[in-house]
Amino acid sequence: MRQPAAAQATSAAAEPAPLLEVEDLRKSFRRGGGSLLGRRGTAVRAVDGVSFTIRAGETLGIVGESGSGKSTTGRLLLRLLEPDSGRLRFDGQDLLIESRSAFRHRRRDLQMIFQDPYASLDPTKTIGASVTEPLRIFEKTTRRESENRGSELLSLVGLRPDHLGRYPSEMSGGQRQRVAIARALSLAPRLLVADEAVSALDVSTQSDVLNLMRRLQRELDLTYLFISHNLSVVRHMSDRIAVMYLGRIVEIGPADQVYLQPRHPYTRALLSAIPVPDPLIQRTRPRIVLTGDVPDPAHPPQGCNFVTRCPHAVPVCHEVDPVLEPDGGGYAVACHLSEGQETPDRTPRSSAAAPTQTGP
Amino acid sequence: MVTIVGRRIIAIVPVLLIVSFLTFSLTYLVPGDAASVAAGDNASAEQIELVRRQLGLDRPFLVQYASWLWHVAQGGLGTSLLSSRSVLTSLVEALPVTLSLTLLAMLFAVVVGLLLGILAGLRPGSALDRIATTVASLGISMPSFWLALILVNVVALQFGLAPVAGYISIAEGGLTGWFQHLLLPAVALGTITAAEVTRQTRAGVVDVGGQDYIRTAVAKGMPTRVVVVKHTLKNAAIPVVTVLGLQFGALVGGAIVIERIFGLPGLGTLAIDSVLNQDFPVVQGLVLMITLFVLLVSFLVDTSYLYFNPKVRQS
Amino acid sequence: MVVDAPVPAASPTRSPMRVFARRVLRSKVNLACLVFLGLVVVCAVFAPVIAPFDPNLQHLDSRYLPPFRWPYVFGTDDLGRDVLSRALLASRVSVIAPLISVGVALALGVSFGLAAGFVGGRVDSVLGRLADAVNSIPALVLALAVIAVLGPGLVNAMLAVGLASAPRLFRVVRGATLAVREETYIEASTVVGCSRLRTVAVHVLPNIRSPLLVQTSLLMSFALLAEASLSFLGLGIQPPDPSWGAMLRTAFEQQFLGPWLVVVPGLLIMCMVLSFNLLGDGIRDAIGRERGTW
Amino acid sequence: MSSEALLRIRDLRVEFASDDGWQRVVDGAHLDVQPGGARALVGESGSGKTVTALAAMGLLPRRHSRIPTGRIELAGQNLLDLSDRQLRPLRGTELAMIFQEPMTSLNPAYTVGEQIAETVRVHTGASRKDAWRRAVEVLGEVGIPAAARRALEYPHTFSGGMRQRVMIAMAISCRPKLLIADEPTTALDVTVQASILALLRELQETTSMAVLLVTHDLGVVADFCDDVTVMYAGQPVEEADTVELFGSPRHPYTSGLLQAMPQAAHTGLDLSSIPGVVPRADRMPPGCRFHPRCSHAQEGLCDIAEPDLVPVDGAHTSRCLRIQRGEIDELSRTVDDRVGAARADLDGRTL
Repeated sequence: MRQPAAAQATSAAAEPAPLLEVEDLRKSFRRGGGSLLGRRGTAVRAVDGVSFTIRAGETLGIVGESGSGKSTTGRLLLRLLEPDSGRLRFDGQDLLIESRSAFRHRRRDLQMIFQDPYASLDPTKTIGASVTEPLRIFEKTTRRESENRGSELLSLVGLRPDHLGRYPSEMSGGQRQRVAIARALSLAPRLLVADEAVSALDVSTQSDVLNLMRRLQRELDLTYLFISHNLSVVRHMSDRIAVMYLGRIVEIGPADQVYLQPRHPYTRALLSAIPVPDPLIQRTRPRIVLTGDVPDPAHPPQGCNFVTRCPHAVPVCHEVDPVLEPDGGGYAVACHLSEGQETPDRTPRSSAAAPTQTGP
Repeated sequence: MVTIVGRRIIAIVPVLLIVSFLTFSLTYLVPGDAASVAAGDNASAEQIELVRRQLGLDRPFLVQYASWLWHVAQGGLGTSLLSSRSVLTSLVEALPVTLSLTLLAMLFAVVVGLLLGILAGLRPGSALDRIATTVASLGISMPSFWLALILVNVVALQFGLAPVAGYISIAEGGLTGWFQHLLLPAVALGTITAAEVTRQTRAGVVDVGGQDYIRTAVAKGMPTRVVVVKHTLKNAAIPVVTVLGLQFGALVGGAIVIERIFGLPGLGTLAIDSVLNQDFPVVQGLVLMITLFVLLVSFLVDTSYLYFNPKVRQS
Repeated sequence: MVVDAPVPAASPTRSPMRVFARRVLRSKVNLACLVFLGLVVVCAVFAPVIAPFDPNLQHLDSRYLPPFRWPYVFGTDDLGRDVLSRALLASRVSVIAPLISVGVALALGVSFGLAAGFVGGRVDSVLGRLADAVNSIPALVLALAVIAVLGPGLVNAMLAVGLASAPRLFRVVRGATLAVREETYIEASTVVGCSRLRTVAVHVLPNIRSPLLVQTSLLMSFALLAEASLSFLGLGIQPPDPSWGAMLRTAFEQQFLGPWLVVVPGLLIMCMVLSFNLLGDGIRDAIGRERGTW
Repeated sequence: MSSEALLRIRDLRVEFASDDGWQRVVDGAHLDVQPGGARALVGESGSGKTVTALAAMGLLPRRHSRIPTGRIELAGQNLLDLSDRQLRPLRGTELAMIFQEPMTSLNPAYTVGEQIAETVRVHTGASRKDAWRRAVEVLGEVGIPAAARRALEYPHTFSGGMRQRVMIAMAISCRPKLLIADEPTTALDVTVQASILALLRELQETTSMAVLLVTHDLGVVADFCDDVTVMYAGQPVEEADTVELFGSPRHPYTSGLLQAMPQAAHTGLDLSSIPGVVPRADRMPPGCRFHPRCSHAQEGLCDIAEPDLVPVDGAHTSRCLRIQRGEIDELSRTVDDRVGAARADLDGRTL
């Protein structure tokens, strides 16, 4: 479990090379199913040219609503789905040239935690069997060894060794999610993809699991890709945030910048839509209510994907698809208006970046 | 909508092809030799060889299949090895008997099953529900030919309320004569299906009753009648119709035994005779014809989904 | 305010299978069915010991005896054979025949069903069409066709019935596999490095065992009915060996002289079929409640 | 006075049948909804909030549930005294309800227009034509574009947000005085949630309809509601005006919930959490039901005595003995209150 940490320590000394590089990743699904007669459904572009990098030890958050392609992106990274095109480089090595079966050894480095802790554990297996299954597959551990390692893993995530013999149905949602984390950590992975890892939990339990994940990241030098629809949670966990809409990243950058000075109108709408749990603030803040629903991804609009719901849309938005433009400082936004006049993104940074100075 | 129906019809074709292929291949699994059976018991080797060539049995397998299929498609099912009659003629003669029997049984099953099932499903756990469920459990476990024997014994032999056996077509005996002769067989045959329909209807009604949209209907103040008749039954019908489609095959199978008991000259009687005598052209013809009817019924069932389920209609 | 229920101590670990078994056994109906089926198996094993007479021995001086004439408890048939002894021996057929059919159906249905459900795509559509085709031939008709080729006999008949009921099992297994495949724990098993084969064997199969059990029980009843029908038609078991279906054939042929002969074998068939059916329902209910727990 | 309340629930108990006998899932629910007001019923899963709402509509499954005691008064009339036949005309006209799952709450076999028109016909006796016209009209009111055309379509062609709008249209078609909304936005995306809440707010203003909003999301409460009732383990534990409750929570559970929410800028810090889980209905701890998870619990007091819901500060009520005795002064609401203020300041400028 400690071995990869050492490897990372050396690379962290120099300017860290990205642990994971994703380049122009694409995936479409066919909808309306083909039949023997060869009919083809319409193509739905679930992930439509996504690029980003994750540095070792950092957390990249991906936020988006349903249909944004955030979960598909996570699955593509682990090759639970095969990408149509694009490049995936992990620690400098191309992941996509490997055959699917050869990719199996990558599972040691790349692990995942799923949304629903009620569904991600096999109900017919004991907690111990679930947690140590990776060890038995990759290290052919003996039963006794597995048991010891299982206890270690459980205590690592704050559970007791006597939970080993329990079944998932006997545990609470929070406990199950801890088990899922323990299983993901059993092979000492370097990158952990957390797909809506706390969405199914109650608020009081959710914070527990988030705290655990942060502690483990510090202790084990983990790198996270943290996927969620909940911007507050993503913000809490992430160093950088990517905002996805209809299969694309529309804005990506340091968490503070995306959260406090969003430039894309969608990000702003998203931020505005999250109610702040304080009536005095919530009721006085101006809000942007978007009209309409997310368009059908099988028939995305002409021009900018967001044009149908964008309150600021100008003629060019209906014509030209904006590209994600990096500003050189690790920040990028895909909007024609991002440098324009009508969006007040030039608020003085000083006051925004120092919120704690304005006391009551 | 037309395209959906069209697509369903087209989907039948590969299934029919597979069935025809299976049926045709059957004869090749025979330990004996079709040619020697056809030539008769005392035929010499030359005679058998002659028959073989006449029947085209010396050609490659696929060629034989293709030519057989070509004939079948034109209605040429060959001639019976035993009676030398046209297979098609025998089948067409026997078909009305079996169809009358199965359709009457189906009617009986639908009427009884729907009634019991709806009554039981609307009040799960009530006395009526428990009675209906018990009756259905018994009905589903009762061998139809045993029920037939009992009916013959009691209704026909003891009380003389119905003819013991035989068949009279509508042309011969009018509607009453036809109905009298088919009543007992149809009840015996339809009981299992009636029980199955009861269970399925009950389950469907109970299941739909627990759906969110029924709660919505109650929440917006709909009277019970509207909730039941309008919101529940149409949705509960889908699994029931499915069961009816599946049950048709079972009815045809059951008819074989029932026909034997009541001496009805239908497909079943024909089937048993030809099986015992290894009369393959007839067996093949039977399998094909029965399968065709089963597929036809399941096509009708599929089509009825279009009425019950708008999702299917618009996809 | 007082809490009515006392706070129980933390319950000991219960495996889902044990919980499930307890649920099934909690119902008196299920228990009764299991007891009856157990009894039939005991009779089948010890038939020669229990039977008061040689089942094939003809007492030509005491033919057509109605029930309850000592020493022939259930009476005698047209050849003066003891009905009780024949019924006891016939229970062997009632145990073995469904096992043959269901064995065949399980072997075909489970393997193809798992393959179709888990692999999907072309494999699924080809197997699906094949199942559709076999399924559109009524089971008894298919059995007749196979018997036409292989000749009458119990084993042939039951192989045919097994073949004919395989599509039903195939559909159930395929459907259950499709449902389980969508579960996150299957995806999770891939993530932790399970090969496809391991995933199917370790994670899919145990999770479809409940619907499989239900179908197996229901198929047993179907196979028993089919055996009875075929033997009744003279295409299954061959005389003089008894099966309950074959005994009904005798009853049918002698319905004027010995109308009571129809009672015993028919009741036995019905009870056994009923047991399998009720057991299947009982298991299904137990699963239902298993899902509903919180 | 509370006698003016449109909906008054007093000491409501609800029990569900289980393998081990009757289990009390709601134990003394208590709340008021003022005419035209918006009351939130907040709690985590298992708190009994949805059951309380269903009881108010008379929608509890009859065979598996019972109400041993309690009153549910609508404009002074106890709904629990009414037969189903008497209750029916009130549903849809006096009180209406929308549900969490818009995907399954509409009948798949009928067009949405038909389902709304049916409601109008049954309650007003309107002709088919008039009822249809009204259906199209309310569909327009709830912001469904091309309402006349969409009324002819089946539910499966609508997205989740649009279906919830249809549900709202159906609920308001006969102008009810009270709308019970059970987690109406939980299954929806945040941007869609925002637009649904905006719609509800607008309808409330134009029709002066009262709303009982059942939710687990304190953000939604802050956004939408005038008053809040917090439920825990089948009991209301705190009740207050929204601003008051968020400003100075008077029950450790409420303050725990508030603190557990990830907040704007304290990214570097651990979130506070409430240890343990909600107890099951058949394993309620003695004393205060929250004491095993409470950081303020006092041995010898909270694990023995059962607190009542009593006023602690004007109309602000709390079910906490230590608060009632004045032993705890301030419960913090967030890690750093200034963060929120800063955020408001910021929002004012950027958005």
